[in-house]
Amino acid sequence: MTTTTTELTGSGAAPGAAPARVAKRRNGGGLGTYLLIRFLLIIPTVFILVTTVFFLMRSTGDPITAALGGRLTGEQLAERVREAGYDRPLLVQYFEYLGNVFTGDFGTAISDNRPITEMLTTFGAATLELVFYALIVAFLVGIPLGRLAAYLRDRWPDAVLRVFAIVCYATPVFFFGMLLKLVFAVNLGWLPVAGRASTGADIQLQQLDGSTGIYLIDAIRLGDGEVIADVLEHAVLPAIALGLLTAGIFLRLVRTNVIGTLGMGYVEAARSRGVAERRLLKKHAYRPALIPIITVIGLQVALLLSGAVLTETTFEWKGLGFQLTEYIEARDFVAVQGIVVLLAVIVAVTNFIVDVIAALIDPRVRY
Amino acid sequence: ACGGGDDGGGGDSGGGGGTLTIGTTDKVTTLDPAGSYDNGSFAVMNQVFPFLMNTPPGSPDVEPDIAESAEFTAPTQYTVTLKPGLKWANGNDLTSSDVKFTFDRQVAIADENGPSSLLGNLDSVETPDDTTVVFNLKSENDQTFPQILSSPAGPIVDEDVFSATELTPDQEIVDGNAFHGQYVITNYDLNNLVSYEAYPDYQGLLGEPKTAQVNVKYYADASNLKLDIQEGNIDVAWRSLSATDIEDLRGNDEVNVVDGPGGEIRYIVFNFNTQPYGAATPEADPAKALAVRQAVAHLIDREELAEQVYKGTYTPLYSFVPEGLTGATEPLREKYGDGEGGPDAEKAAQVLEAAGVQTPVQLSLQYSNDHYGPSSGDEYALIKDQLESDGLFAVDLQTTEWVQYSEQRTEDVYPAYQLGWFPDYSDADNYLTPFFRAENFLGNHYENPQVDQLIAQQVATPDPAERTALIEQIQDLVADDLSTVPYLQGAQVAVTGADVEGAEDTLDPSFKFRYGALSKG
Amino acid sequence: MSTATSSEVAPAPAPAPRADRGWKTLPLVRQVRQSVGLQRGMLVAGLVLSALFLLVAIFAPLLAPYEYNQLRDPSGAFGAQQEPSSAHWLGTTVGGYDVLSRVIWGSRTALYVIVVALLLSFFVGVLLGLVSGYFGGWLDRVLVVLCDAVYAFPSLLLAIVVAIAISGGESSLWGGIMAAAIAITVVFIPQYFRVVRAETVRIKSEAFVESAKVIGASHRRIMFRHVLRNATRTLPLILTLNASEAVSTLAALGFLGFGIEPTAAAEWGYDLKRALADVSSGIWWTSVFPGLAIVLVVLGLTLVGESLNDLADPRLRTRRRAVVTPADVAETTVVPGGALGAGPGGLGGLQDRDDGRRFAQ
Amino acid sequence: MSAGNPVVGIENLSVSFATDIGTVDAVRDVSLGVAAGEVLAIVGESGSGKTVTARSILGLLPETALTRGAILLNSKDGGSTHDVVTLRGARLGEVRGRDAAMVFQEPSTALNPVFPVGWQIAEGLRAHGKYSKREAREKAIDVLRRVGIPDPEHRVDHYPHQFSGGQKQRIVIAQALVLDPGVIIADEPTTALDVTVQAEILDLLRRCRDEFGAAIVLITHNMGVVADLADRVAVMYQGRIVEQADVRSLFSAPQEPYTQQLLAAVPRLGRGVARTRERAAARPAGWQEATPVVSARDLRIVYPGRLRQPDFVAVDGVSFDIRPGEVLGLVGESGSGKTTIGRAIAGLTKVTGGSLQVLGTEMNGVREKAFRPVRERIGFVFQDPASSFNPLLTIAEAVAEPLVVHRRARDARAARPRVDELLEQVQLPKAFGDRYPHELSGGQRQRASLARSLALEPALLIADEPTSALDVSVQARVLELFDELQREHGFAALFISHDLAVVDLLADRIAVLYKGRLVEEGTGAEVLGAPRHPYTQRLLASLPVPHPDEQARRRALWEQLRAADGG
Ligand SMILES: Nc1ncnc2c1ncn2[C@@H]1O[C@H](COP(=O)(O)OP(=O)(O)OP(=O)(O)O)[C@@H](O)[C@H]1O
Ligand SMILES: Nc1ncnc2c1ncn2[C@@H]1O[C@H](COP(=O)(O)OP(=O)(O)OP(=O)(O)O)[C@@H](O)[C@H]1O
Ligand SMILES: [Mg+2]
Ligand SMILES: [Mg+2]
Repeated sequence: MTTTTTELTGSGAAPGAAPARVAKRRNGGGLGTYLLIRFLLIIPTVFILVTTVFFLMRSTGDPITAALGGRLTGEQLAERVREAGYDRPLLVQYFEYLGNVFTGDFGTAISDNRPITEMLTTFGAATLELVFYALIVAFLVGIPLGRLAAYLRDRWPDAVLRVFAIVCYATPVFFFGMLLKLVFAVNLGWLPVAGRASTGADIQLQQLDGSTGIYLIDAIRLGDGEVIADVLEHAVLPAIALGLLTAGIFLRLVRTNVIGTLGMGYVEAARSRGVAERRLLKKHAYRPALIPIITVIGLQVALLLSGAVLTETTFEWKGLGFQLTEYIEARDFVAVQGIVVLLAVIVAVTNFIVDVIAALIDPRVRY
Repeated sequence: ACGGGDDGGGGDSGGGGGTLTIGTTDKVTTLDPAGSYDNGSFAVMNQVFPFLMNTPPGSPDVEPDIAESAEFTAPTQYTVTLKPGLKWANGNDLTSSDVKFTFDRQVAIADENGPSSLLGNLDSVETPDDTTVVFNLKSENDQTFPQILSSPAGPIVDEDVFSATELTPDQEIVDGNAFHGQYVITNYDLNNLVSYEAYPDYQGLLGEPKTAQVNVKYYADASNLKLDIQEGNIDVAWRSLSATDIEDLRGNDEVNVVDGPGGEIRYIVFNFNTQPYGAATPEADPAKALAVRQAVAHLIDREELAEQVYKGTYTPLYSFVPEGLTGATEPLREKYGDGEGGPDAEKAAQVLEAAGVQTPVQLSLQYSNDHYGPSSGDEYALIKDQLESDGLFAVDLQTTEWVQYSEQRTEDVYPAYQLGWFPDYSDADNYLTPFFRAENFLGNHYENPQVDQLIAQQVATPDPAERTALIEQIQDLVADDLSTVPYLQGAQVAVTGADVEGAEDTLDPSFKFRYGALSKG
Repeated sequence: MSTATSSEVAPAPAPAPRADRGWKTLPLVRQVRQSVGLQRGMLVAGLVLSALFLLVAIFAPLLAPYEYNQLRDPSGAFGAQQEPSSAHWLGTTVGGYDVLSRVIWGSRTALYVIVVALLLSFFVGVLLGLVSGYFGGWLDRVLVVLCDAVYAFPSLLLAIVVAIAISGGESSLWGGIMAAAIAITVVFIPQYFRVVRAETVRIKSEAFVESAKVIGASHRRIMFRHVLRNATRTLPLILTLNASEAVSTLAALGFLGFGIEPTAAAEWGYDLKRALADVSSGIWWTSVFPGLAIVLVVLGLTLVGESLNDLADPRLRTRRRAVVTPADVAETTVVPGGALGAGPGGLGGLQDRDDGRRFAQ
Repeated sequence: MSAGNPVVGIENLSVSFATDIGTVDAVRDVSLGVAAGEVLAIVGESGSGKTVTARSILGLLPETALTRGAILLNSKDGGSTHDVVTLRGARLGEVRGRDAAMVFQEPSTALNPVFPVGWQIAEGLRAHGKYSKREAREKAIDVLRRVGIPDPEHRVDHYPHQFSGGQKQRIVIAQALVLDPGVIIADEPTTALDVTVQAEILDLLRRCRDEFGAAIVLITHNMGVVADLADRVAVMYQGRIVEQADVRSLFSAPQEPYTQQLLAAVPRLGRGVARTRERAAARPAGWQEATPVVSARDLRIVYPGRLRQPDFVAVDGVSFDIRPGEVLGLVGESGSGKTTIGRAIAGLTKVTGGSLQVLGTEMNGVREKAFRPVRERIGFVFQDPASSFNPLLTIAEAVAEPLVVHRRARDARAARPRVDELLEQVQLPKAFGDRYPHELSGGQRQRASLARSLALEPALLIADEPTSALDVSVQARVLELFDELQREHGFAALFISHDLAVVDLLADRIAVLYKGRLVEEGTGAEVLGAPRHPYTQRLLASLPVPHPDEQARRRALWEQLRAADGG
């Protein structure tokens, strides 16, 4: 929810951003070097985030008191805090945590004893599935409409589309989700209220050998048409809620960048040679706009995850974001910290991948 | 498992063939009894693990479950005899060795989320033979011990599946089929979906379950649970529906709302040192301090709190031991307010005036906004409003995150503050010992030697009638002192589809929701 | 009419940055005047919504029929979840408050949070960006990596973490506002940092900064007299966009339970969270109004911000069409989507051109 | 006027733009004709409407433009005539590129960075007919070869960034040529290029006409280019055509006062010789021995490479002196290191090797603190007058900055009398002090810039291409002013320019820089009259002079040189 608009500012600057990076890369030698350095940059990023999150979370006190404070007497509590090592100097704990994180151990939730890394596999798949659906919606809605808006620039359909885009990200996901549920699940009864599958389907999916956790894949492997339909039905509303949020941003992003490239000399040059307007839009302006679009879309991953937290909560989509709010509610700060750091790693890695894709698309870098 | 699609699409309302789907907002921490001490986990354990003692439907008191008999064979010796030939669902024998294993490991693991603290009075466990277990206790005649055997510390586990020294992962328990209860778990997806199947060899107190197959769906958001029960997607909705939802569902013909007494209570704690005129304040004066507490008790309108904030999902509480438990009385109803449960501003004013307290009394009142549900804010806004509306109090209402709250409340930071209590087992003692003995968990500097002595006495009184009398006397005494002012008692509410029966049988003061009691017509 | 009348007169003076042409050059007024057609429509719509928000926030005590934490009036308690009526135009909430009053008072809370968050992040971000961009070196590199890391982080999560860290204390009105504001600040600082730093780096290599250096001006003088004010020109638009973001972040925090308690202040996200359960029971008024309030405020502020962005960006700005008299219509050449960039000979004054460079390549 | 039928006929064209500040009339009542195979040059100062006229031929004006009049385009075969002003949509697309094609000023922006050049060339073909992929590719390769791209079979798949600036412009021209248009409109096709590259592009354009039979509309403000290529010239001023004539008569006998003025303002090689001699004569004895103001010995400036990239040596082993009161002109093509040297002297770029003495201070390893007092005695005039002023300060405040910084005045207000004096010296009205930079024209701004640099009475002035952003006529006046001020104040100066003629006009001595090395140094007469280094020779030969006959001779010489190079 929150990065929304600033990304947009970013998007204004985006067409500049990519070439600037390109320039840097070209100074920096080959693509290989660039990718290596870009990859190494993940480390400080993650390091900074781990550090920030650790100290912020621990500034409130130790997680045991947070989770169990109410139930135990002071002595019992102190005993447990001591056992878990939370009474040692913060720095000692920090370095220990750091060491653990770099060996892939993100800790274990206090409230239910689950290793955080295990959550990546159990809930990560659900989040991945949701994000995947949402991206489909976002791409299907945002990109064509963005192009349309750029094409019909400054006419009324453009204004309508832009207001639509803004409304998409001005509406809090939880509010929008609630309205969707009310209309489509309760009043019309077309779609299920929440969850990833109905009970029967859920049981079948779970008992499937070697289930991936991605229900759609599992359902297809199961080969039961009804289960597939059931899984898809459950995905519709969350995908729309999260997808439209992102679609609004994509729309705006595509519009801005395509208008930007439409004004570039090379489009003008192609126009001067009689290339038709439609083709200018579809090829000459769109392709170059794609590079900054992809770069900024990469930054949207962060936003998408923020949105996913709220969407998953609204629709009981049991993914990482859902789990995060659960742990927040339980004040299980070890788990919160673990998931947050996990998400940070995901974001850092995704951004890296997106940058690589952008670099590969950009011929200035590829050659 | 491809035979699915029994009643296809999205509306698989429990399915035919004796399947029941229950929705809940509870959360499971872990299946391992040593690692969890919460309602959600305990609810699962109640279906699938055997207990030595258990509460029969409709009563708060305990009886042998998989035991044939259980009794004090000496003041510090509690002997339980198991039924012969018990078997775990995986075929292992269920013997006294499992029982010893269970309690030894509870104590050994002492997990921070676990209930091992309940076993504080347990010294050692002996197994003279395969069916006999002897519990050696530290204090004599502990009348709560049978209750403890039915509490979260009590589920017996299979020593061949569980680890003696650490928590056993849920999946191992499920894979090991280490169950012996009305049900066994056939499919387990933590906090999402759990499927149960009746266990044919269960021979305990509860008998054969009425429904052979039960699925439990876990919800995080009560409104989703509500929508699903309303849409008929599930058969039973259990726990934590919001007050609004329940009220709405009451008006819905397609579902039944079933109420039962709840064990959860809410109360205001006074810190005897820092409350107005408290012992550590400059103008310390025990009489005035008592007058302030009494004025609060006079002014609180429990009816309004229960109705406006909780829409009847909580009920007014006029005692320290909630209604439904053996020995519960309502001393506060007569002693304070209009004598019929309502508030009385007049009396409050008189009390204060008689003690020479200047009004309005400045009272700092603290509550936690994140521990007792989202309605705490409304609850305390209303209490503040009630205390202030006659000009007797000026309340400085503050809220704190639970982490700090739980630290600061025992550090004498809060003169008066909110707390809630959910019992470990359904015995009146669980509402007395933790609160009113000299060294209590409230840490509010309340001390009444007589009360202290009486509490100690009732625990060790084997005769039920005698004990009940003592408990009543304690309540009366505390009602005079007002160490705390209890005001609400949670109700258990289950919502069932119109064709589901049996919910009322299990909504009893044992606070154990047993799926086996439910059936679908 | 300034087409070169003599070769020594500037081709098309852009409006002066200072108000030497009176009110017409005041920031927003200037943009409204600059805009045309639908772009102006959107800007004005955004301004109206934002102004409405501001007015409601400022005059909340006068507008709201009750206090935000009022549960009863002389005629008795309001009661919870009462339907809209003449006494409570928008009904009452689950906690028994008047919805209209809470919506109105909520604007004030939102405004407080916006103001505090923006002030904090503005000063910290701008200062850091300026120093970092100007001096470069290892500090700059560290700050850039730091800010990039924070920037790439899901901002809501960060806000949650910060809120957890801060709200450990009591959540009085200001405690709550500060918690939300600081949480938002932490998310915003990198944004200001990035923008100001990028601008500073760009301006640092501009000839006028070099000329100040050649003259021998001290770093401080260059930074504050020459770089700072030029580097902060795009900030108004970021400010508006961030303001809207602050509102949604505040709402999201409130929704997730890091809000301000109802007795301390009215907060839309909190009210919405509390109202979620109502919706399924047919009680729509408790959620729809705070929800709408959020949507409208964010919409208004975003419209303003985006319009400012478009106006500052020569590629995106709509220009007035040639004045067409009916007789001329047949002769008008319209190239769909065609646009002459504001090249050296184009109309853009210095100011527009600079922006153009920033947003273009 | 040549005999062929006109391929373009512009009749009473007027164009106006709607802008924030009202309607701007860019072109007023222009009538022009271009005959087949003819090169028509449109000249005029900046903003006179050249580009707008050219663009309107292709209907490439933005929506804010209102066009009146008629523009008749004849197809090359003479088969059809269209009035571009009334054409819309697809019909307009048909005409564009086929009847008239455009070559843009900036080759780097006219090429799409993400498509191979061959594809971009083929796009034009695709818009005007059916071609298979192979056919289009063959045609692209063919046209690339014809515009002189080596190894076109291979290069056709390359992306724009893989070509040099000159090659890019060739590709842009190829894009126009492949459609075989009746007329090519070239809007300042060489302004972004070095003189030596410019000569080659002009040569290519000539071949366009000769080999492809295209008429050319050439827009430029370089009179040398006009003399080199044009058959006929139209002079624009304030949106109108003030004079039209064939190239010889225009240069030999301009009719309109404006044209005369314009031609007079063009700097010509060799004019400075007399002046230099005169100045040299006026110098006191012993001047030769005076300590140089600037003295460079084996100066080496390296830009550190980033990320394992090799360092870039921008200036390599350069030695020169500037004596008091002397003007040293520094020329060289783009990227040769001129600016770098100027900046090093002003302490803006670090010296990495050798020695550079500036007013007695060694710049190699100098500390900013130690150098600050020296700054007082150095003035600097930047290339772009638009960006060298803080847009938020008034001219007076900006000019007062050096005075305030060096505590000659408490603040800008207190410095005002001195500022007014300075403005007067550069012939600006005092009232201009209260204006903001953007409210001044380029020439005025550059004057103000001079005023600022002179505020502290410097002993050394560094001028980095101070006139390259200005129109010829404006440039002439600024140069004149510079000369006057230099005489008056007697400062030593480093005058950087890429225009030999300009340097010749002002400098006592000229230094030629080539790829970071000083290849030649001497008086104007020595360097321009008898260049010794082949690069200087080539540079001189590629410089078009504003005289058609003279230029024809020089072109012959250049072609010789080039042939020799090639062989
Ligand atoms: N898109 C536009 N909107 C408004 N005015 C414009 C636009 N394009 C050009 N003009 C104005 O029209 C006039 C003529 O501009 P034009 O670009 O034709 O000049 P030019 O002769 O090509 O100058 P230069 O030598 O600088 O390229 C100028 O005053 C310019 O400001
Ligand atoms: N900051 C820098 N970092 C790296 N390389 C640089 C930097 N500045 C200039 N260069 C390189 O140094 C070389 C000389 O640049 P310089 O600006 O001195 O050339 P110039 O002769 O002034 O050219 P022009 O006529 O285009 O102004 C160029 O190749 C340029 O790319
Ligand atoms: Mg031009
Ligand atoms: Mg230069």
